[in-house]
Amino acid sequence: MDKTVADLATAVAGIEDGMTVMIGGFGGAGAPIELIHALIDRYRATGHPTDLTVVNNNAGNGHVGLAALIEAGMVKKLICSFPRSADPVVFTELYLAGRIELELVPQGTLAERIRAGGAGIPAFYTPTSYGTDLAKGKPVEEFDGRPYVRERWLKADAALVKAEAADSYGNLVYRAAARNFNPLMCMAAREAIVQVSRIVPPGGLDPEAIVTPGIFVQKVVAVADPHQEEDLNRANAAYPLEA
Amino acid sequence: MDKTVADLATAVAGIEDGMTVMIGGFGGAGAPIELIHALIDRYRATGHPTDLTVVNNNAGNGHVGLAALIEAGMVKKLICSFPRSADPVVFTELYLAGRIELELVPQGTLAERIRAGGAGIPAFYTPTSYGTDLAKGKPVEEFDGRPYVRERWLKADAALVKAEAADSYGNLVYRAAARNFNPLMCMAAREAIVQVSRIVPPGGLDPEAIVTPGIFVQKVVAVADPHQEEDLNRANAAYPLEA
Amino acid sequence: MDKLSNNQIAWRAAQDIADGAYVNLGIGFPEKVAQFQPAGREAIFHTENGILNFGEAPPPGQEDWDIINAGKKAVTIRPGTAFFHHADSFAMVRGGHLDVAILGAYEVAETGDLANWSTGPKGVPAVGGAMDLVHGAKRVAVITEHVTKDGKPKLVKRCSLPLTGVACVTRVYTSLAVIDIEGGRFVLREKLPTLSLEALQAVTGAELLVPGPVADLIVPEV
Amino acid sequence: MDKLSNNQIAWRAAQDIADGAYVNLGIGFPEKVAQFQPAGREAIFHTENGILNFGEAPPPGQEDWDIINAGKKAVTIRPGTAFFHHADSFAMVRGGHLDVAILGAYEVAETGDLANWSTGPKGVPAVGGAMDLVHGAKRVAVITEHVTKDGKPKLVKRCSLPLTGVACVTRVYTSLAVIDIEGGRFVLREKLPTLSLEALQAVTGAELLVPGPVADLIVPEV
Repeated sequence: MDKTVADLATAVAGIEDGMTVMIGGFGGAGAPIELIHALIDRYRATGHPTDLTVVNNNAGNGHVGLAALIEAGMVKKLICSFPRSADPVVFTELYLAGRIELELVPQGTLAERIRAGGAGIPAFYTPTSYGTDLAKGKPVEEFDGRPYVRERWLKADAALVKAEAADSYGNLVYRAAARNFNPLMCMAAREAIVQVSRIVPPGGLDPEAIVTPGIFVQKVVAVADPHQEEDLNRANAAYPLEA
Repeated sequence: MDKTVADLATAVAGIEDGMTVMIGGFGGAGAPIELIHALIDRYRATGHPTDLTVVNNNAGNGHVGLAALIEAGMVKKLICSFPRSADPVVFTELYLAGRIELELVPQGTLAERIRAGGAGIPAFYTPTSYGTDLAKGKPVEEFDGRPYVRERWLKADAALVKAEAADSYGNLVYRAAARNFNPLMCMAAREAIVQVSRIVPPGGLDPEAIVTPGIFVQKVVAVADPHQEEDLNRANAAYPLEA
Repeated sequence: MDKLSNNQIAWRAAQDIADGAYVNLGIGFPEKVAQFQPAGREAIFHTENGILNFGEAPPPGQEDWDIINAGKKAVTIRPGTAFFHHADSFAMVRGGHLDVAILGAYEVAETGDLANWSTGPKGVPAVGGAMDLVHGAKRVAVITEHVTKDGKPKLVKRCSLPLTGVACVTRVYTSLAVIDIEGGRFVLREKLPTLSLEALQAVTGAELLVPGPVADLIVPEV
Repeated sequence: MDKLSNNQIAWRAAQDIADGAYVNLGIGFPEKVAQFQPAGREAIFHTENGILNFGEAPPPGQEDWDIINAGKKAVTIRPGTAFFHHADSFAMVRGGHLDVAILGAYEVAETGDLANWSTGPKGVPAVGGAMDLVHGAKRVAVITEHVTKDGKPKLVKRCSLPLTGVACVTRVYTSLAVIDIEGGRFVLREKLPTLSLEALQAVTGAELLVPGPVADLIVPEV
């Protein structure tokens, strides 16, 4: 039982045209930059995968990571809560040109829909968005005299996730607020693909402190010294990165 | 900001007649024996609280802890998944005599209803119990061609919880499978009352390993060397315990 | 009539668990399956009360009562164990993350309906995690005696006892046979070599389809 | 017309935060409130992206970009900080566990409706956590200029911009006044002492009720 794979290319090999791919991170924190770049590499070499539906809190920043994935033309639709950033030019231009679809979801509803997808809950009610444009067309029901909006689960074919450390069973721990959506996306994806700074042997993680139990993880790849999106953008980097 | 209280009597002082009280634990693991016994002490001294609705996975075992609470006549209704045990005589006799109500809930649905109560989700759909006696009277709806049962959140006035350690902010860590329902009940109760083996100063818990953030906790009391229900029952103990 | 022992039924069920599979074993009889995992194949066991990748029972006297399984029996941790709360645990169950759940049964219907939680209205009802486990696992299998102590079929056309779940069981390992449930019908896959199809049908409460070869159900003494 | 500075509005809002309160500050202007927490009263700040009890911004150059707030600005941890994932974070929000959420506004209606996420159909829409934060916190307060840059009322009878939430705001701290929302009406509690009620009403888009005494809104230079 060993979920580690040799390299980034192998890790993302199962992602195909038209798939729904969840990508962890909140802005740059917890963004699996190297996995995203490996997917772009494959697209540049083979023309695939394309027509992806991507689920992320944001829409990328600058010209690396998710922004680079969008810029490469691989993304058909984005499901997110906040497609703005310090430098959102890539998404903004495509969106205003009508060349990328957007499903805007309140952040807490996005998190809960993903968690529901992972937990086998096909629908749930939330007070969030009641009476707003984002509730249009959704069933509304009163409970205890208060109105709630019904929301559906969100699942994915694959998730690209960044964690701090894994054991070979795929048990994961994260780093600070880089946790964010990552544990939820592991739950909701058929194939959770995780980049970690280090892989430890079984027993190398405190069983009390594991955030994502290995049952939610399918592939783990080591990226010893991952890029931080914020640093890349402050350096005005664009993918492919200069050596 | 210090949520610690001086003693067990103070910890349970806010629980009143007719309240809904969640009690953590799965069998004896994670059962807050000392908090339960403190509640029984108050009842023996004052005749209150009584007519309680208790939420627990089980119905107690032997004559200590939850079983002793039931035996004292303080419980009007039990919401649980599995009211059987090695020695369930207390609940069984009252139930068969029609002197205690039972709401039987599948274990995963019980957990999810409590989590929903804590997360502000008034209702959700689950495949569990569809087509069975336990789904009778509940709304059913199809999603993606599969039928699901709608379940409501579960909230409580108070929760009695056992954890391993707390800081003064009420951040909690647990011990092994004594975790079980405890973190969920902290979320779903207006007042989460927690007994811990040790209280550490702020910073004494690893922020990455905290299972229950302090926002879900209202009172913390130290019980340095708590009883384990299994040990008490193997010794045929009954509450009040012999000195 | 020749029949398999409980250990032998458990052994047979264990042979179908793939390397790396996540497995939940119902409390009681199904717990035996863990003992017979084939060499070289690692199963990772899940217990509803919040442990993944637990190990076997500790020696008597060395129990830690905070490390128990769903049947409240003491187990042990291993390198790679993870703890989690009940909502996460049932997210694993309901969310389809388990590869196999192996459960006991009072009755299994040809429709895949399972009755294993209640023998009727008397006594104290108790369901535990049974109704959750029948949903979500990629494969829900049952291990059971082929007939009741009174000799009545446990594999039936429609369950007479309160249901645990509808159309959830896909394979049944009995003391006499291995039977799949496909399209709402029992499909015979293996039977004891000493047993005729007619004799097996006679103790089965619904028609056994035989669309393909029936293998001999041969199990070592265990 | 005299008016409070943004810092002064934030200062006034901070005075109503009780010792031990759990507080979420919206991104941008509301973040200022943290600077003015009264001495001797500890507020515990929550950020949607998974930190409870974070501290102030680190010195420039010492940022850890894994320790950020919802506005993606670097913050710091303190003794007692906890990290958690987004579903747990919004369980805190939606589940009613926050004592106060303090948000910015484009418009607030006398009904308590809030519009603070969209200025209309052009550009890229972005909502973030705004629609979640208006539900669940025990008290949802708004801090805002009393009028727009063009001098139009931001406190209105009905919002003209897309709503963030319905009947959610209970108190508004503006550059001119402190106004509660009760029973679907604006109730004046405090106003700048130099400002007449008539002058305040003239820049307010719905009737101000004055059922009790109106205190002077006096704020230090901060």
